[in-house]
Amino acid sequence: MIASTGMIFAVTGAVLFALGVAGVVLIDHLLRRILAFNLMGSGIFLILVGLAQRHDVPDPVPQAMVLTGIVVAVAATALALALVRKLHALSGRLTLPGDGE
Amino acid sequence: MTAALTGLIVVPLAWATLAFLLGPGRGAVPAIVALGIQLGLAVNLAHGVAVEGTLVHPVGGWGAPLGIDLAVDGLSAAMLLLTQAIALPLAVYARAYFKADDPAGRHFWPLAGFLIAGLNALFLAADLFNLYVTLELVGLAAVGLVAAGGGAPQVAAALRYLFATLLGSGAYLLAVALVYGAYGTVSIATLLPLVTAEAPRLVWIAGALAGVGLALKTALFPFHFWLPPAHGSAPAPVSALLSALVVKASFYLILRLWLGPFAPLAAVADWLPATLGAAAIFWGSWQAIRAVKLKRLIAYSTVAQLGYLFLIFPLLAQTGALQAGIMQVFAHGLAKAGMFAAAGVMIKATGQDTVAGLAGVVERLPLTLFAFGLAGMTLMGLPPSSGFLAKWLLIEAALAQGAWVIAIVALAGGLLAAIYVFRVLRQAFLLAPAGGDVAPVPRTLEWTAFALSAASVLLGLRGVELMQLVGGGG
Amino acid sequence: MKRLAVVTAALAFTVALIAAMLELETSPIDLRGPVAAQLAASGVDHPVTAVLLNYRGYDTLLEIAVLLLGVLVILAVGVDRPAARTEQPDPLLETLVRLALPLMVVVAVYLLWAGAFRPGGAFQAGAVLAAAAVLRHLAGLQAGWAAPGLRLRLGLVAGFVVFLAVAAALLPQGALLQYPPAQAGMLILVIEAALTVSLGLILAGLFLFLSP
Amino acid sequence: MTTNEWLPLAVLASSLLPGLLIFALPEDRFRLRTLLNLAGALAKVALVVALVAGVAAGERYGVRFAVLPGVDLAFKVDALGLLFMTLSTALWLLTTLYAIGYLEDAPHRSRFFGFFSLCVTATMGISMAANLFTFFIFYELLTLSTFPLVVHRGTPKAMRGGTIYLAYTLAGGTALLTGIVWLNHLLGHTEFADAGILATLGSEHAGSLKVIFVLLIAGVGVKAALFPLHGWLPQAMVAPAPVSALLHAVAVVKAGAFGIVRIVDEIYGPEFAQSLGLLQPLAVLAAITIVWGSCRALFQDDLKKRLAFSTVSQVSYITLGVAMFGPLGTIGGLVHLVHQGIMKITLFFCAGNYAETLGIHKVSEMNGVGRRMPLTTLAFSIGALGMMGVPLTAGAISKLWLSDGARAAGMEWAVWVLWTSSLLNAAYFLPILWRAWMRPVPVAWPEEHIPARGWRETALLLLLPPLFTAAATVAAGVFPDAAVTPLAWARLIAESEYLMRLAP
Repeated sequence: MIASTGMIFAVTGAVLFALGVAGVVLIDHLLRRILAFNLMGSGIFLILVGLAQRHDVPDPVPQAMVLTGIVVAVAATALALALVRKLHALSGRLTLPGDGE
Repeated sequence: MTAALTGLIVVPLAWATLAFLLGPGRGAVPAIVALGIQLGLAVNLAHGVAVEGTLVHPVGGWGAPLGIDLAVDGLSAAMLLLTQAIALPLAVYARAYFKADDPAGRHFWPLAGFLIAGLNALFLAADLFNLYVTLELVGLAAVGLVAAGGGAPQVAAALRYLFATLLGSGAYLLAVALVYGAYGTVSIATLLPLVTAEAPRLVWIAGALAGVGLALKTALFPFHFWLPPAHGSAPAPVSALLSALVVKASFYLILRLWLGPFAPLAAVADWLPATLGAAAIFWGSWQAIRAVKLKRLIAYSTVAQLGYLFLIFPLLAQTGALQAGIMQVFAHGLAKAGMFAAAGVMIKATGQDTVAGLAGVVERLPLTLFAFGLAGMTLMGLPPSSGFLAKWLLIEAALAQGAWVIAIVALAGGLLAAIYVFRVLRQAFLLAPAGGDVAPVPRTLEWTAFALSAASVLLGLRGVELMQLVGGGG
Repeated sequence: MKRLAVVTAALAFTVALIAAMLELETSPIDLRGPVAAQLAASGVDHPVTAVLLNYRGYDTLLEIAVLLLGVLVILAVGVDRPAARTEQPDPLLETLVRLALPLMVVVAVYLLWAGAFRPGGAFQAGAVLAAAAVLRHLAGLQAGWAAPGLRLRLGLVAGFVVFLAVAAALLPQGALLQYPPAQAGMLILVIEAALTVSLGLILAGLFLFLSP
Repeated sequence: MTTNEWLPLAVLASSLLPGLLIFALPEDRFRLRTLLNLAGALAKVALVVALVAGVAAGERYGVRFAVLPGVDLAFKVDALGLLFMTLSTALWLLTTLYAIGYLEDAPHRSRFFGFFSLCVTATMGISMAANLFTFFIFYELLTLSTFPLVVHRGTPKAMRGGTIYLAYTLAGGTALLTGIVWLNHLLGHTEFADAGILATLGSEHAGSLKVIFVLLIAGVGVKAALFPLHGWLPQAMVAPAPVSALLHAVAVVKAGAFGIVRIVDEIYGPEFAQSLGLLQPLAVLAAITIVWGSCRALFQDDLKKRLAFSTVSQVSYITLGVAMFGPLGTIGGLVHLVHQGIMKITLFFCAGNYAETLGIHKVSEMNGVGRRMPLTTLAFSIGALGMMGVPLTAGAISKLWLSDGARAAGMEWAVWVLWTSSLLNAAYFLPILWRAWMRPVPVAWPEEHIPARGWRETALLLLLPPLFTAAATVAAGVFPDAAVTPLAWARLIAESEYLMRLAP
């Protein structure tokens, strides 16, 4: 079971998720923080599909869920980018006030 | 009942879309009319649930676990009722609040529509993944409302809020993925018999992730950092919606999971939320006592008041603990909506968002100050108000369990609330500074603020029906 | 200090998570069976599409609302546009794009049609359409979008409105979005077609509303 | 709804509705506001008269609404409640008249009379509460509705007084709430009943019940200004005179004292409280308050402050009476509840008259005021003599019964406390009387607002109320055994609390 493709996806997803979360928490630069958020999302999607597929037969339900999740992530990313651009236009900064500096 | 249930989702989605189609700044009247209808639907649904019990609606006709079920029980019916009851007066308020050329109000109506649709969908959802989608709908709409048309501080606050809410829902989504991996389903009803105290470790991790993620979205101490800037900088109607309803949605979900699928696992951690809740009460109140800005003060008060909600977790075995939580959700929801609305009036009239700038408000805006005072009464838990009933039920449940600490925290929290509420009232009762004129404010604003605050007090005279709807015990 | 703590916590979490995943047994419920068993009644032949638009179509409905919300927030925030680019568009790129565009539209239509029985569907088709619009923009053939007029707004919401209307109209069948098996295929195709257009516009909008 | 159910609600409404209407009135609608005030006050008098007649004839009045499952908002009209209700109603009418005269040109009268009516409503609710839950609701409502009156002037000094008032009362309210919820948890209800409700509880709860008693008494003790919880009362004297008169001499402190009576007699029951050993400490506390308040009063030059400390002392007579085991002490305490109210309101009315007419706020400014304002000073003198317990005043009757009660309860020391207090009363009141009557008239008064016109030394509406209450003070002292005196009523109550009949 350990060697199944699904499990490899899931393990990779776990690593990506942790990387992404650490990035969102630690990185002050907003664009990179958004990238980290996407990394986190990708990790979750990999786990969702991978765990359900650990017997190597794909399950369509999590695949559909991932599609939904991706679309939500797209919307969130676009929204975040719009806010970052607005903040940059208004204040000239790409970090949040009070973060790092 | 089916029509009421589905209507609560379809109707707000429809008017949100309509408002978007009508174009910037339009859509207030359809929204208000539709919210009136929604309130009727929610009342109808609550009545139906009280008489006939839980109702399940299989979307698509498939039924869980293949399809998605919607379900309404006393708890969700109560939340739906509260949502519509607060949203309707706030919509009337917002219509008078946003001037035609206010950039913050240009997209208020579709955003608010999607927010309310998301809330209703969340309270009706009975499927963990579907809950995730509704969480995102609510979260992104809320961020949009905070950011809309604002300056740099507001946009920065919105971004901070966005990252917090995305991180929270990310953790929740991972929890859903793990649960699906372990059990092959995300339907709450299907999961209920499957999850036991001997669940695989992965499920424990999922429970922890969901708890942390949702606590982040509920701004439970120490995850409250995003709330004061966001709720403090948004326009008053938005702050009101956010403080009164949005944070309650993720709390509701915590409660739902805690009492539902994760109940066998929850027992090990029941003092953790209560401890954090107590910390939130003290920290939030302390910050509110020190706050310079009026809306900041109210926002920190929200942090403190949310703390009460988490005090119930160790007591859920007692009849009345859940009732105490729901009563507090209602009390804080109505009172905080009324308080932010009143603060909005005062800020509009005096032209400044500081506590110090309120001197003499009692002469110029007596009705608004009265509204603020009534809301404050509820927050302090003084009788006769719904906040008092919440405190009563909470203390009684705490005594029944011998959990003295919780009773003491609740009582101390009431006194701390009195300090920050009376800080504002005292300032308002001071003699007005000479020549300090106030700008005229539409009467609609004053009366809607008053109606919300008065409702929070009047509920304190008649809580029986609500309590029966929610039912007791865990 | 904070950095160290976060990295340590992330590492510990990853190890615990992986360990817990590895010891997982078979799940008590397997939806592959029901998905396949009901496929005939779902109106489509591809299981993922069946889940997306039928079994869990309600998720998808809300998800479109989330996307729409993304556009809305971008409009509400109000983007301060940087000055329009002054550089001349690359003629080679321009020609390439002109050639590619019809092809992309064809691909989109194919994906939409293919979604019923193999990987594909409205999202993929919409994404291709959006990519075409973005390419046009990058090639300098199309300006960024300003505040949308009524027509564009109609286009943006059309897919959602059709989806919502179908979902509500099916309520007399017994439940929201309960397709009668005989008409399921047709209804899903109608929804997908409308969604393709709107998703194309929304996804393009996420880019073009932000661009000069 | 039957008549017996809606009458208690009508009593509440007769001040609540005018209050709400008055809030909505513009500042310059003087006549309409006065009309509303008087209509409400008179309606309440009529209702109370009807209730007194009914209760005397054995009618039962009461109504209840469920607020939470198992917790009711409940009202009943019984003899004890009526005693307090009658006092408040009668004095509300007088104070309303007085306040109309007092605030003739003051700002924010709508706000003032609105909250004033709310206070009276709260007082009515306290007197009719049928359980501690309801009692607490109105008790806290009283706190909230008096705050705007205390800070009415909007000055920093008023704010300070208001803050201190809130700090004490809200903390007290918290203690009270804790006790009530605890009791409700042990017993399942908190209904008042003659001779108490706790005797059925097993002895294993004795410890808890003692703690609860402390919490409850601490809660109501704040408003009753029981030592060491009395600090707010002198500070709250920054309020306008009618507020001081009605609220801080009558409604607020009496609400506290009334609460002590209810808790001792109708929750614990005298027998049970005595068996737990709770009455003796309470009596000692009351005695300390009596002496301490009087000592502090000696050194106050500010007239209202001196009266305030006198109130601290005098209200504890009620507590002392209730804490003496046996019906005679209870009768003394209850009769003093009424008598002290009448006498003290007289004094506060007069203090207000001095301030409003001549700008006199201090004892040291009162030289010769008896010549300039003989009628007011006469009323003041009667009130002061009553406080000392001089025969043929109401105060003498109270002290007589209290002394009898002390002897009957075997508390000889309490008699000495009463004597000491009388001497101290004399020590701080007689110098005032001497100054007012004997010392020569000064060249100029501090600030003369209202000129004398013939026998009308000040505005008529300011003059009549104190004269009336002074007359009542004498009447209660001269005819203690008439049919419907406070004394007769107090005997009726004591008989029911001790479940026995007293010899006539």
